[in-house]
Amino acid sequence: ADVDTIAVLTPEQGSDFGWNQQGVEAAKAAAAATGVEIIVAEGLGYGDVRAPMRELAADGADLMIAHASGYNTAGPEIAKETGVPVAIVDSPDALEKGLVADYTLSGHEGAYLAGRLAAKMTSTGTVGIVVSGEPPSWNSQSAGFAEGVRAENPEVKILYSVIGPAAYSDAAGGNRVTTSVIAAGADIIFGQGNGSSFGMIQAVESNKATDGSDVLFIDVIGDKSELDKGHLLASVLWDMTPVYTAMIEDLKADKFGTRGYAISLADDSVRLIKTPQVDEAAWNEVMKLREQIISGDIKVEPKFEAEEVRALVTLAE
Amino acid sequence: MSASVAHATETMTDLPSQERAGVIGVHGVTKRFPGVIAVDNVSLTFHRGEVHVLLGENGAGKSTLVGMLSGLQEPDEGHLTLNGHKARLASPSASLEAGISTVFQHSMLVPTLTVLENLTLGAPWHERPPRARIAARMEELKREFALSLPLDAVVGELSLGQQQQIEIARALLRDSKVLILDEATSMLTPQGAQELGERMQQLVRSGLAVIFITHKLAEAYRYGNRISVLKQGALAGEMGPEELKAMSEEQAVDEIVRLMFGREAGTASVENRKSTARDSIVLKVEGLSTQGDADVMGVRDVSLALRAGEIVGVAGIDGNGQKQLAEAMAGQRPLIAGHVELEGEDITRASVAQRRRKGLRYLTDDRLSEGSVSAFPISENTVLKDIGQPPFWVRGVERPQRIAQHARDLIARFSVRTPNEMTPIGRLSGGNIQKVLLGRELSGEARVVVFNKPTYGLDLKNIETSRQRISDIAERGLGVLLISTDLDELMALSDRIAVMEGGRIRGIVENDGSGEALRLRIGRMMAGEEDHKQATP
Amino acid sequence: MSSLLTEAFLSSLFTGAIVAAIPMLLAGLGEQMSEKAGVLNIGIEGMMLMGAYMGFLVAFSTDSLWLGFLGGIFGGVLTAVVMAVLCVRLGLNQIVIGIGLTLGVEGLTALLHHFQFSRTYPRLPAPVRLDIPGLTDLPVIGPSLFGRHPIVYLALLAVLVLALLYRRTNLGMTLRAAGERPAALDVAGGNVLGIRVVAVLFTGAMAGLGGAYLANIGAGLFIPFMTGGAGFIGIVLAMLARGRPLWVLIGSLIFGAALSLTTALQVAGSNIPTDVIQMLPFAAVMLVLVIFGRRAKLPAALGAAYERGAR
Amino acid sequence: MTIQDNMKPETLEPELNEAENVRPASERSALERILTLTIGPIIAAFLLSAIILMLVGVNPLTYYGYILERSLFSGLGLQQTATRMAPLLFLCASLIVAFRAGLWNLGTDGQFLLGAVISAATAPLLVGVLPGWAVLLVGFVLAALVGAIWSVIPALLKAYQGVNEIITTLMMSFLGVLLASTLVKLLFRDPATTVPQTRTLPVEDRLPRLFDTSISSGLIWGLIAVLAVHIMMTRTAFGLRLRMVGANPAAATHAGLSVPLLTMATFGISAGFAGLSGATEILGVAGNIRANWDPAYGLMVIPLVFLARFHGVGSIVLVFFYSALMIGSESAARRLGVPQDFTLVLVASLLICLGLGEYIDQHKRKKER
Ligand SMILES: Nc1ncnc2c1ncn2[C@@H]1O[C@H](COP(=O)(O)OP(=O)(O)OP(=O)(O)O)[C@@H](O)[C@H]1O
Ligand SMILES: Nc1ncnc2c1ncn2[C@@H]1O[C@H](COP(=O)(O)OP(=O)(O)OP(=O)(O)O)[C@@H](O)[C@H]1O
Ligand SMILES: [Mg+2]
Ligand SMILES: [Mg+2]
Repeated sequence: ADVDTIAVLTPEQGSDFGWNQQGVEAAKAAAAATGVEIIVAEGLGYGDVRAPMRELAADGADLMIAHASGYNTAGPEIAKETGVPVAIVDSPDALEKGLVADYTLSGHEGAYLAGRLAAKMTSTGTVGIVVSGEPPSWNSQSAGFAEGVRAENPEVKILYSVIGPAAYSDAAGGNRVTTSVIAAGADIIFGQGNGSSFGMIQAVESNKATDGSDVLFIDVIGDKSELDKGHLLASVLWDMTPVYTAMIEDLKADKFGTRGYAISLADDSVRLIKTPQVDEAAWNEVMKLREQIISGDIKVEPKFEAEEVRALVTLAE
Repeated sequence: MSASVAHATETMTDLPSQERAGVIGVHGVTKRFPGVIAVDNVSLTFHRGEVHVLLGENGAGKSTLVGMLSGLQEPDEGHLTLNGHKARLASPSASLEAGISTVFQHSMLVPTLTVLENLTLGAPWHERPPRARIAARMEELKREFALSLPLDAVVGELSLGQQQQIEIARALLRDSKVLILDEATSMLTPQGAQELGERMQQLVRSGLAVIFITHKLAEAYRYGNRISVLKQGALAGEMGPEELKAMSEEQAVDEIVRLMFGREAGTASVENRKSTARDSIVLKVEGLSTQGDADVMGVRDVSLALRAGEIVGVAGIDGNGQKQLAEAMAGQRPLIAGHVELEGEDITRASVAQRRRKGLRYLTDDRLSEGSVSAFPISENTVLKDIGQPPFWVRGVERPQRIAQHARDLIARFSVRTPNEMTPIGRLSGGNIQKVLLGRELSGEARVVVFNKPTYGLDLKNIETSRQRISDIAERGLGVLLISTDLDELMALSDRIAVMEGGRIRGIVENDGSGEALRLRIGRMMAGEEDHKQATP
Repeated sequence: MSSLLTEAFLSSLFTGAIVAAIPMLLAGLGEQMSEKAGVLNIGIEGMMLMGAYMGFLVAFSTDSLWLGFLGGIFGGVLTAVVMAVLCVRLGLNQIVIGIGLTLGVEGLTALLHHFQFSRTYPRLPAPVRLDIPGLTDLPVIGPSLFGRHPIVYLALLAVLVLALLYRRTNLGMTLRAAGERPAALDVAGGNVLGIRVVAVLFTGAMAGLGGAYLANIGAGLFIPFMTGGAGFIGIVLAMLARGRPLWVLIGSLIFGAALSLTTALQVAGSNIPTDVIQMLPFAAVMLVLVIFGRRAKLPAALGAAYERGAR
Repeated sequence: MTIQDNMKPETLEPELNEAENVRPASERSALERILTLTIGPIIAAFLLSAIILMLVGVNPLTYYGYILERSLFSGLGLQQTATRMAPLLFLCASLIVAFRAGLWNLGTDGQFLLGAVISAATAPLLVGVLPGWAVLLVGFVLAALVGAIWSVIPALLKAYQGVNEIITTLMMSFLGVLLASTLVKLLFRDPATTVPQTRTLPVEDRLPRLFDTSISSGLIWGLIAVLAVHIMMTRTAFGLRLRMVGANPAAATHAGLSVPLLTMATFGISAGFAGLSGATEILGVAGNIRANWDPAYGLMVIPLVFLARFHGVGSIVLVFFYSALMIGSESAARRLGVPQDFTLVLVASLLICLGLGEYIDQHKRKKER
């Protein structure tokens, strides 16, 4: 089919150093790579996205990337209504030839590596996972991280805490919860949140671990290293450019909707960012582990359920 | 009593003549409110050493005038003078600074604060409460005026009489030049009123000017040195000290009535109506008790029987369970014991609406906050107690025409003064609201009517028509229970008078026309003495 | 359950309680003054948010946390001025204007944030802490109670100062009169509108400071909608505290503890689903309301505009 | 607690009647009043918002023109606007009942979401079991019930303990929002998806669309709800009872009405409509509900209903206006880079300017006499 314009729809502004920014930038990169125009519709919220989708369809988009799990009911419906192909997330079973494709993104492999790294570098023997909510993609990373820690050193305690209601923008809540987790002994925090991550980082910067050492932070999805003040240990970076590029090419080749897309360590669409805070030796070991995962020597299965995460972290007896 | 009258007319003479210019005056002041000219081009001067009485029927503009003197309102036209100089009183604090202290018609105390705090009210917020100073001043007041108040008591817990004393004390505490008392005797006992009268005389002797507003004409004559009468906002007449001194109380009262109403109002009033009681008992209450609490007194073991055509008065000092008794009869207040029978039928468990449909009506004493919904038009107010009933509602749907017609009839029958039936009832004057409520209670098949203070706050003319209506109702064969704090009213209308004290009926006496003796006997019962010669039919 | 009562559990509980309580304490103290004076200040959420925005803006552009707090106070007061003019001076409906103000500030700050910071997400440096030698080293409560930013102690001091002001000066009485019977205060020579305006502005100042705390200490940056209902909690605290600053403190600590308990329970590895744990704080407030709601005696003139001589 | 007496929404109304009944024709012309009361403030609000737009570097004319074009002057936009109105209309119905009866139901968000959750949880399961209309009916009825149930605690506390409903409904709302997402995650979750959301009601089983458009027929039901409520409150005995309780509970008791029962009824009806609102959004548009979804319409609708002075038709007009604004600004967010949050600024300016207009009008009338 002819593809001259694609659209990407995000719930928040594409400047959040996270999910939205990665989505928008990848879509732009993919558009540039495949030579198509792009319409960016950001900040649409988590509500009813049907209105903007109809409008984008009417404006001539040939593919709409609905970049939020909240859009995965509306997406296929609008695709059927307007005939414009839609890509949605987190719905592997929703494929429909020529109309609906899915890209399920899970950074669990990257998170596993981050967990291995954290377990190597903790001095208190405790690490923390702080999340603003429990969507599947975050659960899979929390689980991956916990598995990594376990695999590296079963003695390390893993504290887990969800911030709470309205938590996506609750920066102060992120700070509060992270502060509590640090007070409970964690010296490395694996944090997943939108606005709230900034609060987590603030807590990491302003609290000392219980043994007096600096606390470090592992971020996800985006790259906040330009904001870093010496506490960022790593980030599990997601690069969706390969995914979107493949989608556009499939669409051009009339194969859209016949397969799902994913990100993985293998093509660097999931990778770990290195910062000056990383211990060189530990990093080299982790990179070796990366090879093992790619080669299949180490298997990391994605786990999307919150219960599965809780089963992996340290529980009270 | 004659002693104080003598005082009253003496004080004038030895004042220096320059004082005659008046410490405060109003000159050609006019004040308008939507639809009314409350004060209409009035000029008055108030002098030191004088108790200047302002008289006038309800709505004549007395309180509005007071409002202008106390800085609550500014005149639309005309101006004020202080010591002969033109002045502006733009706020209550300006008025207080000018030395004018006011005791308002409606309580101006904060019920949740202590007496001391109420006395301090208005002081700069950053200062510490001047407890010692106020306590010392209160001591002086105690010596001079026998005013004694518990400084740390919470005002809301004191009696209305004590509260009025607080307001008077507050006015006296400020070394003021002018003291305004707007119906300050309304809540006092005759005894208290007389004390206040003497206190006023004491004050004017020390050089103050006192402005005194009352509806009781005898008080005006006894405690006043000068009387001004307002009528529909305008000055209708003035009686100077000499003129007053020359008249007897009766002559003065006649003259005032003429000025106020333009006719001899007092004469036509219902003087000891003839009993129209029949034999059949329409309402019987036995052993009725209600729950009391911190704020309201419970009623204990009240028994009463009411015959057709009979008026039974309920006397008592306000707050001794009268209102609760009325509410219990109307079905508004749950009983803890006893039962109520209407024409032989037990209605103890009947709801307010059921009782009403059976012919038991209750006219509340609280016209504004209980009797009416001020934002609703008169028409809706006339049917508030019949919501959902035909012919005004058919299967729950309103018939606006029917209601309007009904309201227009009622307005005509009870000569309610209003632009039309769509006017929000809150806009009417107190007397006219009362007429609407009366009309509401009397429409349909009434058998027994409980009146709670039906003439409270009305002027002479309205009191008179209301009493006539009550008497007519009894004549038509209805049973009437008349609750009132006004003994004269009870003695003029009732066949029998039950006296309540502390939530009980202390006794029921025949109104045998024995005048002063009966009054004394009732007075003793009101004070809590049991009457042993209970007369039951 | 005994294994829950570890040092880790307790210190995360205490730490979280204090951190969470401060903004609500400030908001509650501010709201309390408005409510005493008869103004139901529903706009407090907006005042907090404006305080958060301005607090951050000033702190960020001057590099001074203290100036930032002043900025937060300014932002709160600025919003409160609108409320004071519309609801106190002009007598418009307090609830509707309050909701309107909150919505307006949410929109405005989100808009400004979008154009100013959303590409860079600048953050403030970590706040200094006032370590109190000796005390800070106490186990469990040491690091949580002591060793916080000085503003925390100022907030606690405000409780004391307000309690003294209410008790020892005419302020408490004047406020109560304005809230109970404004006409009585007026005719006694007091200034009803004046004291109400002062109370509303004070609410703005405290809410603004609370917001600035959230942004500058709590998060280190401004995020749209970041107050997330803290102002509404402040209203509830003020209503339940019956005019006493100390009760606002107790209430905010209880609420803070409930919030923090949700974290502490998770950190301790409790197996209750987090969604259920997170309902705890609100369920706690409802429980308090069910048990004590009746005793939340509110000023008689709360919510009513005062107009001299009206009847 | 007497707070209710002062803050009763009902007490704000009398000025209206006054205007109708008492003003002689000779005073300021009707035109002048319309200018100060509506047109003036609306223009002022748009100007105020325009200044803010200019401050952030956006041309207000472009922006407003764009909004109009996108939401009203294009067929697609108008359809979207109409669809967006449906849940808001049900919320108006909810608030009109509460406000006219003197109760501040500030908890509609929680009631809305729980209504939405129950309808989303049940309707898809009933497809095929019951005929299509019955599925929808069951969904709506359950939503109304659940919404009403969520108001029982505030209602009981208010009716029998006098506890201020502002705080209780607000708290129950926070709690309801959390409970809704917990229910989705733990109880009603669609096992076939990884994302926590309920089963989806197929498009063809939702409320039918109007004619050949994408407008949901929820719009019609919403309009009916608002008008029915308006008529109930102004024309029936039951409505008068509720209004009387709202305007003066002491008088209501005196007239033999059971204030507690009527209070409970008001809460039930109001919260029930809020639940229905949630159901229209689900059964009409969304088809399912996701955990943590909260459009927070409730707080937004309060100013609208207020600006309409609790009048049914007025509310409909304002809801139309607001929906157009929402649809237009979603579009403008993308084209002009102005976040949708700007609509909040616009609504707040409107509220403030209309309030000021009313004040000026009252002031002028006072001066005139
Ligand atoms: N604030 C006001 N708004 C509207 N009308 C008012 C106001 N104050 C007074 N009035 C009206 O002005 C007129 C004069 O009232 P005022 O209170 O002065 O009478 P009064 O002589 O004190 O009567 P009363 O004996 O009943 O106390 C009345 O018709 C009253 O209704
Ligand atoms: N809130 C108000 N707004 C406008 N006008 C009012 C208001 N309150 C009272 N009035 C005016 O005041 C008059 C009634 O006042 P008030 O209740 O003092 O009368 P009153 O002296 O008790 O009369 P009556 O002699 O019939 O008992 C009405 O004519 C009305 O026009
Ligand atoms: Mg008067
Ligand atoms: Mg009167």
